[in-house]
Amino acid sequence: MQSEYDVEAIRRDFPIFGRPLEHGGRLVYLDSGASAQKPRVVIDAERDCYESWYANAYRGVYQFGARVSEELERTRKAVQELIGAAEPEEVVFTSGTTMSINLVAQAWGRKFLHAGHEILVTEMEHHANLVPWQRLAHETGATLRFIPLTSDWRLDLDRLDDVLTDRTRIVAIAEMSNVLGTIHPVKELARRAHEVGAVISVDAAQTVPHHVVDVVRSEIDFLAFSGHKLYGPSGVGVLYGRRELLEGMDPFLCGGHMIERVYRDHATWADIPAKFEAGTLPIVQAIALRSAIEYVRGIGFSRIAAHERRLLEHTHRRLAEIPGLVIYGPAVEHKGSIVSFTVEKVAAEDLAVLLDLKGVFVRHGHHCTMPLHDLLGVPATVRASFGLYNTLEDVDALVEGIHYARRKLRLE
Amino acid sequence: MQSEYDVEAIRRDFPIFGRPLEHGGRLVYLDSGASAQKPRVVIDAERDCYESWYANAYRGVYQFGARVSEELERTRKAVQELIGAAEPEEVVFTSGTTMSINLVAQAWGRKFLHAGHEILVTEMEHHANLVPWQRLAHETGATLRFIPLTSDWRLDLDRLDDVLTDRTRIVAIAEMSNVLGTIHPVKELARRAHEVGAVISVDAAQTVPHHVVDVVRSEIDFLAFSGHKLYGPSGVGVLYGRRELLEGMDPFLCGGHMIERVYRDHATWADIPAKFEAGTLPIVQAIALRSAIEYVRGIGFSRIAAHERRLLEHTHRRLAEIPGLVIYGPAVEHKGSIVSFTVEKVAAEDLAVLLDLKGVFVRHGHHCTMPLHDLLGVPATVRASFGLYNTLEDVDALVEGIHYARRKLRLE
Amino acid sequence: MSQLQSLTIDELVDEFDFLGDWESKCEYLIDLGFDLPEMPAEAKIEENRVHGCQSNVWLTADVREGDPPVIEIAADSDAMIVRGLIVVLLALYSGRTPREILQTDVGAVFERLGLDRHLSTARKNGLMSMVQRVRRLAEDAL
Amino acid sequence: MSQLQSLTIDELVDEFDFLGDWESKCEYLIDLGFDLPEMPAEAKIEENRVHGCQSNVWLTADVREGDPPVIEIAADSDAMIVRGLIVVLLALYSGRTPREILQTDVGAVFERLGLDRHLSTARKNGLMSMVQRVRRLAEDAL
Ligand SMILES: Cc1ncc(COP(=O)(O)O)c(C=O)c1O
Ligand SMILES: Cc1ncc(COP(=O)(O)O)c(C=O)c1O
Repeated sequence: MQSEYDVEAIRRDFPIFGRPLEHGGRLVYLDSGASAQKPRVVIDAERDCYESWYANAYRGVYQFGARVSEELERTRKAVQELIGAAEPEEVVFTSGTTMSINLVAQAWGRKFLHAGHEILVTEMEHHANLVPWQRLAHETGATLRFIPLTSDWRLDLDRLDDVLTDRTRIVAIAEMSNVLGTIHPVKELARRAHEVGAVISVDAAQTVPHHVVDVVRSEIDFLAFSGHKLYGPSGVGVLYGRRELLEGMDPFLCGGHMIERVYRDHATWADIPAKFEAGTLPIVQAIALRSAIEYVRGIGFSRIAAHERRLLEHTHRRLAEIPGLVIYGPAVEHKGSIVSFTVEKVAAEDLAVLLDLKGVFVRHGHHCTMPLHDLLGVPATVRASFGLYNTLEDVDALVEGIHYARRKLRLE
Repeated sequence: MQSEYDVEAIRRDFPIFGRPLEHGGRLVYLDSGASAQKPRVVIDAERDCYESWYANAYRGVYQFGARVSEELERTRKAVQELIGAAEPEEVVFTSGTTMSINLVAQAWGRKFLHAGHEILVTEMEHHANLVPWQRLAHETGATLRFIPLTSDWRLDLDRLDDVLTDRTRIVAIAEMSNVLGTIHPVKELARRAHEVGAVISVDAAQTVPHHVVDVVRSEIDFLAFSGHKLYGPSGVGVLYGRRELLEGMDPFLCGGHMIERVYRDHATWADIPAKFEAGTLPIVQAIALRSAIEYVRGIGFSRIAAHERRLLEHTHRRLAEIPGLVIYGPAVEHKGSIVSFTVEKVAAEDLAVLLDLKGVFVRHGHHCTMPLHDLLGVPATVRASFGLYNTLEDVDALVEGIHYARRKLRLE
Repeated sequence: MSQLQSLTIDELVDEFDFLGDWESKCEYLIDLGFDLPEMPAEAKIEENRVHGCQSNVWLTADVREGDPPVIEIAADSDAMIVRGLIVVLLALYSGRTPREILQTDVGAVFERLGLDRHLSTARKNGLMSMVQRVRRLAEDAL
Repeated sequence: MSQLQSLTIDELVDEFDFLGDWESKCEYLIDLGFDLPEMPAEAKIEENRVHGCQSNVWLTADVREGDPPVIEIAADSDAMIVRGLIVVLLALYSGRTPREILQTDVGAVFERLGLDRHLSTARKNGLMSMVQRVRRLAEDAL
């Protein structure tokens, strides 16, 4: 029994939607794919820690120190439950998706990859899930290969065997494209990867805010995401790794807490997850991340997904009105709530600037996917991405804004 | 003309000192060396950003995005001024000191160090400034060497030439020891390092909260510190590097923003500092770090240093009353406001637990300096470290607490 | 073009003062952009590309001999608002002597125009890339 | 030692209930610690070290033959509060059969004692290292 999705009530949980814009008007925030706004519970969780029981973690026996350590471990458990991991120790706190992926590439990849091995990615990866693998390939002599795409911007699984072979050591893929919105079947990819003895590393930066993720059921080996896209604080992220893999890896950052014993000229490593958590963590941010997780789960992923699906359908329908507008990506049923497009004779930058004048905040550019934009054949797109607080009126404001831009650019 | 140092007024700037402890009593926070408490201006800066103009940085042209980017650049300038750097581009945001040092070790060290080269450190380094160099030595074949120490825990500069030779490529040293409090003459070390063609990397985690740092005047090549020890948020840190060095280095993390152009199988790098700032930064934390810097500079380092010197002298004087208490480190005039000690027949853990009962928060253990504790010949010490908000009464409470612990342990 | 060429910075400052808010200024920049003649396709080559901009920008500068010689600038972009900013730059720089160009404080002008507060860091960097290129050409022509 | 050995968990629970706040409990743990006999120096060897504790902890366990055999535990630490916790563990485990040991839910006991809320994660990890070692010895003796 699900109650109505009361988006206005949800918006009231986010202080930023209660503030008027500088020049008046309503905030139409369509850049949640870059970073999401924060509900009051998250902002308050940070403040509460700073004002009442702040200390460093894992270091002091005194009350505040103990409290901070315990709150961190509670977040670790909350993340474990969020992503369906088997144990909390498989959850590593990092500074974000980018660091999580670099950690896998360096601490796993440099140890286990050699010339002749292959790394399988796609051409629609965010630079965070491409450049670290490019570098790893250069460092190890391994080869980077790309999963063929269909003409509607999905993976061409019929041709997967061409590139997924017994030379493949790792499949590294974003579950959801941050430009096209395409959602890939990671469970099937995981199965196929394991069949050839490869591991799968999933960039879930765009997935975790929108869908249920279950690493055990989907047999995912590594999974990375950022707190700030999940309505949590900036500065904190997560790497999930299967225990066996994490235990077999070298550390990434070296320093305090990640050691068991340090001698003058060498050191031995702590157990996971400490082995990967050198130095002072983003303590307060990690703690407040739990509030974000609880907030999102409190609303419920199925309701969020249904709401965002409505937004997405409305967007596709209404954008179709606009002459010369091209949406990049597959049909609505194969994608998440991201819409990237161009408008004929309108530079992406002009459109973004003119939309901003109307309080409609979208992103333009290559969205950290230059190779994808090379494929699309355009230097830049405009992207509208949705969060659980967006409304159908937001979409209408976007459409109105595009008409305004076209008028100013003398196209209407 | 300096006004009185009104420590009670300063304490009122920190919300946490206005809260009673769970079981009543006054908070005696003596663990600022691990992490400092936060003034209201810092907490409010974070909240203001989240509530009024939050967005991702360097990505959107819309008002919030532009504001966030500008605020970040203002912090970069504030850091530049704080440490006396020549240009803001020499300031790189990281997740903390640990990451900053790992960045230097990996992005500079792996490129420029070879077998036969030497890395010069001390035996009193924090693991964050030791283990990364140990690993670099293993990876490159370089050798780790140690600056000889005097019997009163200072550098034995008369014997520096024994270890600082034309094989030395880098001198990596914490300006202030996080256990002994020893302050090292980094300006002289820099000069000597440069004479043999080496660079100097300074771990300023413990320095920046207490003293003026001037990288240009001291001719420091790399400098690392953490926001959370400087009364700023957790999750953000800084690496300073001389332009020429940063430009010559490889990137550390790969991903968004650190690139100029990404092709399918390789990429070219952005200019500094972007080259080292892959992915979403700890945006809000970096912005609030500026408030911390302004707060500390508003009080003034000379006044802070004078106040902390009074605290330190009072502590040394009063701890001398306690039978069997041994302070590790040099005389007061050679150290900063950190006091590590043991009490005969009192385990460090017991002392920390019993002090906690009296609301006195200290740290015990090896403080991430195991090789130093091997030298000291004790498994653990208790450490009291001071911040600008501590009072002489805090020191007295510590002394009372130690007496209480000795009574409970049947030593008085 | 001739009409554009005759726009002076003082006229632009007056106009921007009159317009007031950012929205009007922005719309005016776009209108200015429409008046900028397109660069011929053969000039839009990699060599003339200005890097560091969010959109494509091309810029050429020629020295018109004379005593003293002056520098003629042409530039183009696929973004109309950038074309508007190019018009401002042309008013500042085009037809000036190298020495005049090097003495111009472009930051102060953008402040007078009230544009500095509204241009994002990225945009400012893009503008500065154009300015750098013009200044470098002026130095070479000294 | 004999007096200690006779302390039961129920008696400890009663005592801790009576004491109320953490300060009193903590002081009582220290008093308990004073009653724990020291381990002979020759037993304080690396082999008997329990890792994962913040202080040094040593623990030995011997199987006393009988029907069924029971396990005798000895342990020591340089921290008095840890010695107090060792007394609690001994009350739980020492002189018990391997099966009894494996059936004991130590977490529940620490909750009944009201200690769980006051022991830091690090301390709990240290305790659990001791518990793990006892349980492993019990499994071997099954
Ligand atoms: C001297 C020194 N270096 C490095 C560090 C590590 O700093 P962080 O944990 O913030 O990375 C610390 C703090 O613990 C320190 O005291
Ligand atoms: C698919 C994808 N991967 C990785 C990232 C990088 O995340 P972050 O910048 O938080 O490290 C992003 C966000 O920009 C993303 O959309």
